[in-house]
Amino acid sequence: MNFDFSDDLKQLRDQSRRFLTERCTPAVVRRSLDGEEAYAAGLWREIADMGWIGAAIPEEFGGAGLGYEGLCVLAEEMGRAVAPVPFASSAYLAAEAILTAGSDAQRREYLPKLADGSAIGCFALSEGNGNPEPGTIHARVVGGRLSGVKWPVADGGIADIAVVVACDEHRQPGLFVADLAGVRRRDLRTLDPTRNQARLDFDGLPVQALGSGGWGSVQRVLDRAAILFAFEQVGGADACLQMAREYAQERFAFGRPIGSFQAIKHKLADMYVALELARSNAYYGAWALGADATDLPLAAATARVSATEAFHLASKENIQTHGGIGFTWAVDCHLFYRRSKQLGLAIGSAPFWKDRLVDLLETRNAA
Amino acid sequence: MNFDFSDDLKQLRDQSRRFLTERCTPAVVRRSLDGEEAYAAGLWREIADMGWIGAAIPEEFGGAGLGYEGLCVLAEEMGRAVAPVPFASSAYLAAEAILTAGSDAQRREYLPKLADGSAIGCFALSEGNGNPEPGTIHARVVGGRLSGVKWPVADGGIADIAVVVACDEHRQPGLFVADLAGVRRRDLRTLDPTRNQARLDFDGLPVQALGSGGWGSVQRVLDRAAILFAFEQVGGADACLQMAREYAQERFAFGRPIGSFQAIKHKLADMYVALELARSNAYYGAWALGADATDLPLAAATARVSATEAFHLASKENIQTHGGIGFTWAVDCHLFYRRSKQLGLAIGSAPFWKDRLVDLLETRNAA
Amino acid sequence: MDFNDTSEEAVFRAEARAFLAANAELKAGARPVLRQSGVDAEAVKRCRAWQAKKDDAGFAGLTWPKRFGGREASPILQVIYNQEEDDFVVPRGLYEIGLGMCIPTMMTYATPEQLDRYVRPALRGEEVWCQLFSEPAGGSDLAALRTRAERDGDDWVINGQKIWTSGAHLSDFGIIVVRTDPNVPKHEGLTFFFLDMKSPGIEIRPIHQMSGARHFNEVFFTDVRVPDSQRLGAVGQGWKVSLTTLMNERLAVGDVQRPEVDDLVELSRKVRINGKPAIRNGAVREKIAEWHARSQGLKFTRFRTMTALSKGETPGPENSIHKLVNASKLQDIASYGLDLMGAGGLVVDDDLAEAYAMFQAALLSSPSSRIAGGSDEILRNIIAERVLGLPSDIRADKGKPFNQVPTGRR
Amino acid sequence: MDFNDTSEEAVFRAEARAFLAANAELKAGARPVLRQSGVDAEAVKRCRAWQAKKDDAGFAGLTWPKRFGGREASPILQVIYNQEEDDFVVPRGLYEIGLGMCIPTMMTYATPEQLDRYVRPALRGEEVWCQLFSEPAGGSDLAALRTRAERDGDDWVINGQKIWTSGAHLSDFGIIVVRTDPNVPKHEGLTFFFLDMKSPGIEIRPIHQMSGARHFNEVFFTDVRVPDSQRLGAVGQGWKVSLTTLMNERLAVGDVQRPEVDDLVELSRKVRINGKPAIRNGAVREKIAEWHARSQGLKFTRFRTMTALSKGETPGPENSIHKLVNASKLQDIASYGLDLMGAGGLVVDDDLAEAYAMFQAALLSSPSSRIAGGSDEILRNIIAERVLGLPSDIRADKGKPFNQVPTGRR
Repeated sequence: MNFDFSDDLKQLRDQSRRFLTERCTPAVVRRSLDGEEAYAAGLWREIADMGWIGAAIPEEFGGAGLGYEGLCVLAEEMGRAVAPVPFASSAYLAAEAILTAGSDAQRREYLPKLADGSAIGCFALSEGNGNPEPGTIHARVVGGRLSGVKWPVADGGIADIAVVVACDEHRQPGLFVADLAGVRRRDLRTLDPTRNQARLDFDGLPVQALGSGGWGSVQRVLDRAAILFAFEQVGGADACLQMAREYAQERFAFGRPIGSFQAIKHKLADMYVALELARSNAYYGAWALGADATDLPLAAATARVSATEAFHLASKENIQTHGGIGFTWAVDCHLFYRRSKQLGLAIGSAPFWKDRLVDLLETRNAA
Repeated sequence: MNFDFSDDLKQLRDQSRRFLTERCTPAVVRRSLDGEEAYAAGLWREIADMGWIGAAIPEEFGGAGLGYEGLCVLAEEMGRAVAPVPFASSAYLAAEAILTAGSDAQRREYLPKLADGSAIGCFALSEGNGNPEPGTIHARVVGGRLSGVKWPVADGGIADIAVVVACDEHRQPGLFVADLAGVRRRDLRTLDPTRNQARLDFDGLPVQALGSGGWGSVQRVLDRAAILFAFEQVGGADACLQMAREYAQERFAFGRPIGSFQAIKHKLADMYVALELARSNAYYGAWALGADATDLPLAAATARVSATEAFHLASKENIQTHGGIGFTWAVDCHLFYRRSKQLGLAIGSAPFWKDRLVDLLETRNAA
Repeated sequence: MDFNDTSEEAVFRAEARAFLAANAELKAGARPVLRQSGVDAEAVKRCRAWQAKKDDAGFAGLTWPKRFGGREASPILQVIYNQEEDDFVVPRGLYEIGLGMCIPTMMTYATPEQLDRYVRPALRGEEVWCQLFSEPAGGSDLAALRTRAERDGDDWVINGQKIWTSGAHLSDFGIIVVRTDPNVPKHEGLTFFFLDMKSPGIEIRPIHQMSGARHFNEVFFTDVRVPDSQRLGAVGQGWKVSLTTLMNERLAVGDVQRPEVDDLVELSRKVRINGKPAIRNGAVREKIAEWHARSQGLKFTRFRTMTALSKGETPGPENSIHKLVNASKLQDIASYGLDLMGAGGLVVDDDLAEAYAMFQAALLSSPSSRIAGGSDEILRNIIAERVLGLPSDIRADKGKPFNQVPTGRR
Repeated sequence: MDFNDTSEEAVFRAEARAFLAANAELKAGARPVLRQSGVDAEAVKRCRAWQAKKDDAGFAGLTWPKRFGGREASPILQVIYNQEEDDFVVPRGLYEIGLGMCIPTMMTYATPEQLDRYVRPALRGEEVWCQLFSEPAGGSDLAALRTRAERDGDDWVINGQKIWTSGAHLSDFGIIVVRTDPNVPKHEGLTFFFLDMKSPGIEIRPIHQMSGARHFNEVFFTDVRVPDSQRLGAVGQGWKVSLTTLMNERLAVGDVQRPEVDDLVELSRKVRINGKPAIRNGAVREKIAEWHARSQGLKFTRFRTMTALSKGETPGPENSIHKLVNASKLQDIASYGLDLMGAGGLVVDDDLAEAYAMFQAALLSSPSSRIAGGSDEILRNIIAERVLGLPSDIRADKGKPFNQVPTGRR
């Protein structure tokens, strides 16, 4: 038993953290925030060249073959840097869906492009409000052609390839893959402008089915992605705690650092506790992902629930610790607060994962 | 509009507080805690003589005719004093049930005895675990005779008269009244030994129906009682806050009063906030009770939810503020902690009233 | 205890209702007014016209002295008016600080001549006032302000910077507290003035908030001259005067911010969980119940305060409870509402967002509610010390000359 | 990262399992052991027999040096043993303080001869140890202790009172920290000893807790003589020695206290809401999910600590997280479980109460969990200051001679 990342992966973590600190500065994030670019294309190119996007894609499909733990390490750093790139959409969702549900031919067709960043992937699931449930899927594929409306689709405005959740001719929801060339898209205004979100209107787009796994294959993609999202959320929460900690040490009120007041101390202690619990649950998820463990779904739901709570708490209480300047546009606190909600609502929000967690717990206890 | 008690009622409050401070000391409460007496019979006699039990019973039925606001004022003081007497069972439940649902003859038969304390009333609702719902009632009256098992029944071991919730011959639950002479009873061990709780085994006891209001008449009793319970809970919460406040001023650590630390200050501020919200909701309930307002049920649920939360918080954080001695038998903190749970579980616990609150909110908004 | 109107109250309520019905649009069905962005020139015009109308009808200064156009009415009538006004869409946000904080401070400290000059135009909405207290280095430690004023003949000369000044760019006058002696402990070296916001040397820059709003400003002072006749209270007594202002702040009725519990109820009927309306889900119901109990508790707490006021009692620090409870509740309701929407909750586009995007707007504006006008932490301190009488924290700056108190890097 | 056993670990796990299966009853189906009441003579016998058995089989001091009968095994093996033992009903509670805190402190400070004398009997369970730190006036301010020791020839003479001493009445030896110089600041005037609990002048009185339990004692010292040779560390260095003990306390694995989340799951299947099992209710599910996530988070946090330990790292103050999270969780689960039972939840009679009345027992015992061994508030301070590096609070007693520090009326 060994419950820590290997030295190689710790080195990857340190390297990626250094790289992102240097290249993914707040100024870069703010270019997307202010609408100057839909995503940090230059940064994306560099990330692709380092093999990060394909970290968990086997080498035979053009990936780096670092395994899932490597991807988890990178996800945490993406969260820490509030990176304005389609990493989650391409790597955790589109590539994973094709890898887990696609045929060998589909893998060969799509994964190399996703891995080297020459194509951006997205995962078109939502059709407006509501969490991921089979009954919410009205998009439909008839005769190999997809019709329906998907929104919001993360990175839908910049993606080349979409994995789409739609119903087949028997009204059973499942996974499909398509090139997005020519699809009508509209960028959406959202809480977190540092990540592209779009509405996609499909009107007879030719698509291929990704396997025949039905809703099970959709849920499998969501479960696996939940662990990677959890790492990204842990990274964001950690960054917030560090920001709050530094500010509390340097800002004085009543002649003393505000971090010497118990109100601030205990707030930060609570952020720390939530973060550590989330981190530990994410670690177990990383192992389950790498080992394809039978309790991966429960591990994923647990990691997701903890991580969403930790990032939400850390991002809002980081603002509170900063006081007045914390809610200005100029200070970076709100970048994390926005990202926290974006990550928390993607692939199902907290109530959805809590309900699923108990479903899985009931199944396990019944076994 | 006037949202405060009248000067007369404030005087009643001050008098009853002084009386209970003197006669219902912790030593008196501890006689019941330690099992030396099932309830404080001497105190009960005095309370009866002052007309408190019948405060809201009209004079024509032997009451004091002080109105419901008077009973609310007294309820708060009973909570503050953790009084070990069957006040809630007799005054808020049995007498109220008979008054609201009974015939004139039944009122004349039972209310004077309850009002002058010569008979103790109880309300036999629960049949084991679960909250008050029609489906939980299995006790049954056939041919005017009651069979079934009720537990726990607050003050069931010391009561002379019971109002019983049971199904009629058509399996519709409703209210019945009976003399308890000869009924098989067993005192129960509970979380709060300062209030008698018993199991009653009915095996053909002759009973009279109290009206024909069905479950509606049961719920009406619960709604009205919820407001009175809320006052008792507010009184208990207030006492806890005062205890914590005094201790925090007098106890030193690290060379200063513990009340000068923000951890303690903010804890007490949170207790205060919960208490004030509960008190204000209880006040509205008092008005609704006196005016028999149409939104009494919603006012009752709201007051009950707030008051249960406030007393639970105040009683547990009072222990925490006291530190080590707070969890000893010798210090009085646990009297309130026990009573808080007793009051919180009686007549339906927090989840029950929250659910009912939303039912009523939905009905109101639909109107 | 009586929730029904007395006959006098009923007459007044009918009068207020009639005035509102004749002059404003009912809220029901209207798009909610979110206090998102700054007040623009159009909005100023609307506010001004509405305030004049209110004044004409005698509803502007209900509880104020008759000599200033008030009615000297019981605070209960103010509650009744507010209850009625709450059903209508009325333009707001321009006069609250002036009428709620600045003018009441003037009434306590200004000369009769000054009151004759300034009170009526303020009440009529012809002149706008702002309040210049906070500074970048101060934050929760309000009295640690550094903007200084030095005596020069009959004038004082002000240099320094204020921050978080609502409506500075729209204001004609302001009240300000400044340091006139840095060599004594912080509370003792302050003095209070009112000044003309068009004075030379004042520069105003709006602050861009994370919500996108620009309510607040930074105000820079460079050799701004204020006549000594505009001093309020004695030299060195500025803190005492500030406390008058702040006490009035606590009494000011904050708008109920949307989304409220009823908005969540409505949302819960529309969005679905496991194929059923969310309001059928136990977790959703529990949260609705808890927030409803809190909202009602605050509402009736305010009624208790108003009853006390109408008996001549002075409202105290216990009024800190309102902002403390409301701000977090707003943030929590906003966040939870978005959770119920799922991924769709991210979207703020007008044609797609649920409920006019009010949940999203509140997510971004509520962090400022938990800080501006006294942070959650300061409000808990106030309750603990001033309501419950707990001993104050150990003060590192106690008795120290202001210029010798340690300061940090930020 | 690997959750599977290595082959060495698998062999060890099988060995541990075989030992336990041969010597203890499986928990599944057995009545849960609630640590309600004090350990009686029967229980002492069972504890002693079990400890000897464990020692015979080499499972008592897994990570301890071989010279004391240990295996010098990796902390991971300890985790594995604990995992396996957790499935069985084993008698516990008598040796945890001695083996977890007292003997490790002895190992750092006692002479080799003393270790030869005391370690083996402790490990075998033949001698019981207790820890005498807390005092009535101290509370969270542990170092503010007043029990004094004065030098008299080769002995020290101890007078004063300790409190919250678990198992004092069953103990053969104890470790104690006392004040040897009240004229210097509080941390500087302390000295540390071990002593014979049967020494003349020691009086032990059990403390009756609100839960009914009598785990803890008050211990009174009247002219109790302790030889200087039983001093651990230098005179005046008692605080430093105490910190060694307390660091070991943080590492001690607290029993998982029942009810745990799975108990709530089981309860939720039995009790009904609106005619359906409570576990179908969204509010119940949400709470189960949140508590499950917290329980698992703690479990895996401990695995991370054990991994660090097995790499030779020293466990630090971050281990305060366990008790902080667990104690409130226990109280909340207990309270919520009772809410689900409704009025029936009041009853603790054996034949009527649900789930062996463990929810009721936890309601009454959890308040002490949130206080004993470091209150919630102190644990948050430790995390803030020692893990996150935030500056310490202003210390009113800093640098003051102990006998000049202000004290209150309680």
